[in-house]
Amino acid sequence: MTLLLAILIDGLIYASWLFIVAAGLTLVYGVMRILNMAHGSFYAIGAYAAASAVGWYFTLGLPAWGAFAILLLAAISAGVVAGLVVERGILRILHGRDEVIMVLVTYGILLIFEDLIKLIWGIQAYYAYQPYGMLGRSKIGGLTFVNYDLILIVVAALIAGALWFGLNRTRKGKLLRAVIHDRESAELVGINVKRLFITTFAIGAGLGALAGGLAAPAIAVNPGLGIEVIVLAFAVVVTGGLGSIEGALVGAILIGLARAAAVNLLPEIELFVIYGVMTCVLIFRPHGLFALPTARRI
Amino acid sequence: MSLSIKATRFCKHMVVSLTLSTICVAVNAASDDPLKLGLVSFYSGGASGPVGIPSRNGADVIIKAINEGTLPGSYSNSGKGAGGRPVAPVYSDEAVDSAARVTEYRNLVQRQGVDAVIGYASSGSCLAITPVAEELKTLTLLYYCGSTRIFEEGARKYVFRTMASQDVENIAAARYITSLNPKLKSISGMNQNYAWGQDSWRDFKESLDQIKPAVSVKTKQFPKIFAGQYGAELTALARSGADVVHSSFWGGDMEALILQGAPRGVFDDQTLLLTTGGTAFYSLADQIPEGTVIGARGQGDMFAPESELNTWFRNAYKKAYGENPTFPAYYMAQSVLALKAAADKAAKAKGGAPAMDEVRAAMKGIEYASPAGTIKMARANGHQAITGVGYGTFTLVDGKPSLKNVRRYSAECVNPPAGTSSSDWIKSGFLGAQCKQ
Amino acid sequence: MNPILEVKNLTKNFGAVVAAGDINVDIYENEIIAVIGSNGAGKTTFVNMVTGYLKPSSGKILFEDADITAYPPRKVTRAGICRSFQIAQLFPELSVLENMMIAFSLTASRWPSVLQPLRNNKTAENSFTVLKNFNIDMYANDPVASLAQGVRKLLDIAMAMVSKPSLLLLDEPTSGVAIEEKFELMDTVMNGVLQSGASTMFIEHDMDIVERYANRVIAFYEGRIIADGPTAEVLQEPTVKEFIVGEDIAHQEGGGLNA
Amino acid sequence: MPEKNFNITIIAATLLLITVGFILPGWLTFLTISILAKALVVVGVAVLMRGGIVSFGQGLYYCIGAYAVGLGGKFLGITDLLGLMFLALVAGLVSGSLLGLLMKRYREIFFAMFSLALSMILFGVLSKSQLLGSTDGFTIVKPTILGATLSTDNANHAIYIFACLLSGIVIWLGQRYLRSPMGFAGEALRDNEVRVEYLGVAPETIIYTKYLIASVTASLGGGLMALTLGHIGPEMAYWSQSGEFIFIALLGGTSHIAAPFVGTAVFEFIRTFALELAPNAWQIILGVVLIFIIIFFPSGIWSLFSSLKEKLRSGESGSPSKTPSVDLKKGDS
Repeated sequence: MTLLLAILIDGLIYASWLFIVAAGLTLVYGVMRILNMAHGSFYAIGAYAAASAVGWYFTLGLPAWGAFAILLLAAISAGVVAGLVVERGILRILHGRDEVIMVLVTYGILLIFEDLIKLIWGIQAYYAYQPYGMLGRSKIGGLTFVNYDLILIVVAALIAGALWFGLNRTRKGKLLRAVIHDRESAELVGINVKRLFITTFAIGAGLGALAGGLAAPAIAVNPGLGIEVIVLAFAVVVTGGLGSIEGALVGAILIGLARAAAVNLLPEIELFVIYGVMTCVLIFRPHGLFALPTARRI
Repeated sequence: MSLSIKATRFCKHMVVSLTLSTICVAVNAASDDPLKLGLVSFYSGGASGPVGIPSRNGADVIIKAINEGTLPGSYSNSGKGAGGRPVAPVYSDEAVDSAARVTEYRNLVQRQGVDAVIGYASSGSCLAITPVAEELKTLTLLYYCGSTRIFEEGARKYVFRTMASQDVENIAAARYITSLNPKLKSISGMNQNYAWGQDSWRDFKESLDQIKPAVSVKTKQFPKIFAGQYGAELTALARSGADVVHSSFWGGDMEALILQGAPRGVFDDQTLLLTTGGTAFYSLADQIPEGTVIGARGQGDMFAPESELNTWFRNAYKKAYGENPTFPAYYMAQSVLALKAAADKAAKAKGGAPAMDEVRAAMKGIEYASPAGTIKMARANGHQAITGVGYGTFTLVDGKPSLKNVRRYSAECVNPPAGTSSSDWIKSGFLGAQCKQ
Repeated sequence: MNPILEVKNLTKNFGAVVAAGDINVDIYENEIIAVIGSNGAGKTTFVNMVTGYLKPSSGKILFEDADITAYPPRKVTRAGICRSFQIAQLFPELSVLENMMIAFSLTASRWPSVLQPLRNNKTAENSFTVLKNFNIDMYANDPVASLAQGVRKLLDIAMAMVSKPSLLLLDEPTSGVAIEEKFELMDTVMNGVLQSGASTMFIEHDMDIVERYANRVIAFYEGRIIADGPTAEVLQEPTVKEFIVGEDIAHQEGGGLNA
Repeated sequence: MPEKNFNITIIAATLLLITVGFILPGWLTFLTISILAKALVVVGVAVLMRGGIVSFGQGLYYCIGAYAVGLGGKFLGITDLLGLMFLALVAGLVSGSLLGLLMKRYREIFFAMFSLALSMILFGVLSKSQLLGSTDGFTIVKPTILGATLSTDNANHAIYIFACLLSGIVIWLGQRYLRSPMGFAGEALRDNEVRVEYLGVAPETIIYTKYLIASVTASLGGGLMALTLGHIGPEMAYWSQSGEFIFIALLGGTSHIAAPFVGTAVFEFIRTFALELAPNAWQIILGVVLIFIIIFFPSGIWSLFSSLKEKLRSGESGSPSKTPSVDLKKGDS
């Protein structure tokens, strides 16, 4: 029983983190058809911004809870700014190029950010651990969890809900969905696709940075952070179905639970369980679990 | 148009520099000719912060002092330079794939004409570089990597390692933990899923089997290196309820393990044993669980024995970089000093600037002073250093990190004797170990 | 005489939408059939099902007495049914001649040769012959991307003819072509097709073209066949006049997003 | 370019390279072998790219080839250069023909991601196998050549000559392939899969062929790299290695079978000097170069050569000739 509980809770916590990283990635892909490797950089930028801002905040001697606001604010705004720079500076020029070419363009951006981050923040690790322990811990079925992690599940659920609401219940969101389904027709009926692109990319980058910011309190923020996370996020969105928010959610949960199960039952296979899940899904559903409908060509 | 002109100019420049550097190789070392030294470590990627950059800083501090002749202690009368030659460093990043590492090594030696190479933090790099160094007949000092295979897979002529192999710290860990907790019944493992983590666990487990045969293993976790998220592993560790959790995590991963494990109280009733925990000693002082056992690969940093050289090194480093030298800095310093000591010894014997072959001969079996104590090149036919290892138990004293129950294991106590492979020695029950406390 | 193609109770549903419902058609040798119907009437869906691009929800397709219902497009092609496309399906980065030569060498074998050169005198000759038949040999070395719409259409059909089909399905051969060039284009197409002796079915919106070239007309309306018979008779039917002919005068050029 | 000219060029270039080998300094010999080895892998990547398919997991076969050589020496006792390379070839062929059955169904980003997953699984398996040295890998002894044990220098030189010959053969065969119906079918497939299908050929057949070619060249490249490095490890299958191959393929361009060789040489040049120029920030240089290439030279460096050739040709004849040329001169996008 505790075993099942452990797998469930650990799996969900891990899935929450994965989902927050993957949500922005899949959103950007859905709208812009860009599988953005630089998403890993946004994650790293968010983590660095959050860690340095939180560190600075605690030197001020203000009430500790304010650190959460600072953390979110720093991560998201850093991500959005970086996202805008990337979209305006590079991606816009290459609008409409082959999808795989765009992967490589963003790979180049990732490489550039890797070193830029080092030039900005240096190579020393940054820590922002105060918020992680501040919320205390809970005992569930004899197992101790940090409340911060449990709240991460709630945050992920909120993000999923907000994205669902935004896409399905707001005017802008409906426009976005129109673009996701058929970009050419959307352009024909006069939707300002360019503006939607930049909005989407900023939101995507903000989400990526938010994920980094939320992860920052539990890790040492070090160079190389972004590269490690991006392939994981790829696995999630490809498993779930590129461009699908539901897919990212289900993919994250599937991979999160599979990994937690592996760690608790058969630690030897942890290294390939994520790619194993992805491979199994792709064998049976070549376009992932929730594939976007493809437009008919003839 | 201007682009192509620039491109042509660039090419010309490259051709010229290629030719020049080829010529450089041909020129023989004169006495005031700088000793060109390749310095390789992780200057980018996840290992740059905890390992590569402190290493480079450590090298820079020592090289500056060598060239200015300001080294204290036993080096105080050794004059400027190494064997009379000023040392000129050339840096090269280790964070490339192994083909490129070998390419860059060859570039260093054959194109840039370095006289010796010091470097390599990853055992994979060391194993790949070793045969090439032998092939190119170039003095190469491995400063940090731990694999026991480097000297066990073949006799080396040009490759030295100024650091003890990684089995040593795990043997010492087993000794320390059993002396700390004589009633030890069960252990768990938390090691990164690559050669370093796997080998560390194996050596620790096998050593423990010799010292205390009935200890059971509750769970062995092997998360991916740089994974960063250890929630599930920590749950598994918490559920297993072992007495001790052995971990060879290093750098950011090790810190994340502390940051995630401590608030959950996983290490409240299990002792965390960090074989390379020293790098978190200052930065995460208020997060490291009380009672955590900390090692530092050899005797760097907080385990470094008091000496004039050590005090000087700490001050010089702190003055230059605004922080304490962590143990990678110590081990790089240790390696550069090996070169200095051997070159000086050879120069003294010759009465002039020695050739690199003479430096190499002098290095065999040398015993020299370093900020981390005296280093003896005692194993593998004088090519492999043996060093003592320190372990201690973490405690906060008035909010400041400190160590209690510190034990320093002498080199002869935890290093296999010359001619014996590490695994044979462990299986023999550490035959011939000399452990005076 | 036996029909070469028998379509029995063919149905295709997309969710709740019936794109094609209970279609029964027999096609005989030497027929030239026009398929008419407004946009979304199910004409292209029908062609797509016969050529294996879409799987029917139910029903059967027999070609020369073999059941080809579940065949993928390449097997349908090899069985002897070829088609052209509303939007010409070409290899835009290659030249016209290369397009033709690829068509020849791919139809020659299911495993195209790996080491023999594509360009050889025999293939080039064959390609030129077909290009001449369709009056586009002067474009042989032009890249496809530079061609006018009408030439693309002809090349598209010429490529379909390479495997010498016994049934040819042309999906709106004149769409996208200027109105004054339509007859010239159809003349060229029919000239090329008649030489091969294939039965031909073409989808067409222009009733003048239908009247001039078809000897039989099938009329689609909302996924069903509402009339099938000799050209003159069908075009005079009141339902056809009401639902299709009248409408199509208004929507002649609206074929871009046909279902 | 007529067939004959091409054959002569290839033979001449191979012989020239072999001759130059006698005067090259050691580091350049080694660098050339590793350029040739990597370029062999990139040839496969480029062949796939010409079919519109990008493999983000070509490191899989690079690693399989290397381990075939390593294990052949370690466990089967094969020491000869040719024997070991034959083993690499067989390993690539067998694994490629099996996995190809699976991969041929995928396109675009899914092909890229699936190939990445497969190579990462191999990386994981090798990282787990302590018998094979885990992530540290293991050392390979210098091979014997036709039964003769040579000194290290001579063995290196023999490998060099072998690498030149192998590259020459691969370029020759590759050019024949690209000019064959199957080769053109690849271009056709990238341009328009629907049409290919309606010409009666299964797109899967075309992709399978490309996949096989790519897995064989990659494992040959891996085998060659193993022999020259003397040490192999699982990181050869890591995704970033595959990313590098794609980078090089884009850099060189895919319009000519020899483009990957130029691309690899330029890449090594840039990487080496970036590393020397800025040991802390060389990734910025690589990233900028990558984006620069994609924006300004979408057909790779090779397009510089072909446009130059075009200019020379049109300068000679006064006007662009209208005769059907046998050369396939076109960019890739």
